[in-house]
Amino acid sequence: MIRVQQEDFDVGAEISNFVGSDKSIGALVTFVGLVRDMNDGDAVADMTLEHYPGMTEKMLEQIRAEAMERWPLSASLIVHRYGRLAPGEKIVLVITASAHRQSAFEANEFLVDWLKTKAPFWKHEETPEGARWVSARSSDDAAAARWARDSQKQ
Amino acid sequence: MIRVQQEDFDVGAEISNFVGSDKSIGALVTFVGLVRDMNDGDAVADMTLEHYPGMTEKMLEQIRAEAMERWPLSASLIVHRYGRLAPGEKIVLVITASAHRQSAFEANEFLVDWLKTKAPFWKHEETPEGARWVSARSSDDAAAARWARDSQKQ
Amino acid sequence: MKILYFAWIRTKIGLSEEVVELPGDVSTVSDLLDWLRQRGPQHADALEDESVVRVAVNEEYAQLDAPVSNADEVALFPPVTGG
Amino acid sequence: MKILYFAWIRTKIGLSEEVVELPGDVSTVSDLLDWLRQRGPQHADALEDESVVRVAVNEEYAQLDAPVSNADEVALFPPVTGG
Repeated sequence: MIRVQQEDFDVGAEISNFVGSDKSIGALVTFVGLVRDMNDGDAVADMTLEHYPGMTEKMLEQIRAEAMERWPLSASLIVHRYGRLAPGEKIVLVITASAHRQSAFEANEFLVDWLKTKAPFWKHEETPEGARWVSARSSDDAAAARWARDSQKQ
Repeated sequence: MIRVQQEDFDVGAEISNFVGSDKSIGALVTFVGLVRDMNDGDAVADMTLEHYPGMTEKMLEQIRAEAMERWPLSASLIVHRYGRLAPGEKIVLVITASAHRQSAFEANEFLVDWLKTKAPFWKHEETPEGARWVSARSSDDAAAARWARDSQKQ
Repeated sequence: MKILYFAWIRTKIGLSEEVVELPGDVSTVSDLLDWLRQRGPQHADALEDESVVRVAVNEEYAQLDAPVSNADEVALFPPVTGG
Repeated sequence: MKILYFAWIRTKIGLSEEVVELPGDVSTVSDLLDWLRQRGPQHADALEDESVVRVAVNEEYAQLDAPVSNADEVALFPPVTGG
């Protein structure tokens, strides 16, 4: 499942709902991304996440389906927030579950790397130096490139 | 921190306590290992985890310290249960947090691989074919070997 | 055609979306970018460096040679920074 | 010396721990295993295949050539299966 929402999420509740009564799960990996109070050497007072409603949901569902096809996952969940967020607040949640840990870890990293480089979200942060749009990192592109397949372009 | 305990743990509460008021955390990775209702092709009715009290805590603390030294982690937590566990129950929790995701993912996989191959726990499971001690997997040894350093033996 | 702008492309152009009627010689994403740059100095500035402009046609990423028509929804935005 | 047994080594020997007085010629883990195998058929059976016996001396993993003395706590167990 995927969700794009303004409100916060409860990691414990999401995991419980996610596992449910599925007793075939041996390994569950959770990634939570949080707003840091420092970025590129400057204090961050507040952040606003802009997104492209419609395309965001479509892209998240596509990539989730690709992860389910590439790894033997029992289930996977992506929740991504938008709007105004303070340092310490949660931004994104990715949960992957599988019978064995390797698939759960790999699929989770794949989804997070993908989110960082393809999901249509943009961070705007307020610092003592003024407000600014966060720049994309080439290290994120490099991380995402690990998962490229011949059968897929871009 | 590390804990070895018989009782269940609450993942959401553990994450909240863990993050606390630390706003330097950008990425938090959580691994939960669960009892599966199938293993090596047989239904598992119940499992008992035996451990070596004293050595277990000592080894977990050692490896946690090693992870903290090898990766720039804000914090890390290992909780491992022992005793009788039914399918679907949680066995182990590993949380790692860092400013950036790569360290949090790598350190988490390192700790889980290590737990599987070095922490003194033994699984005994009850199946329709009778009770049996679970055998160690050579794939777990291979996974752990990824993290070997020249400065370290075994 | 409906065009959406996001992040600093939106703030530089000063619009979050606009509806335009394409001239007949605009048939690809590349043509569209050339045409938009001629609409005014803000468009020209925001779209100057194509290496930092990402394009989606009907909510899917598209390359410069992708076809576009008046029936499409096109979005222009900088490299994403979510996650 | 206090010796602890775990998992199927414990069930094969039928003891979870025992306290023994080492003879003077037992000075390494390897000597200890040889000596234990002579204590009876259950010990011999449980410790027969050294490739599946792991050893800890005073709660730290130890190799076959590690020194042991009567003051040590030694644990013998199969490859671990936690996590």
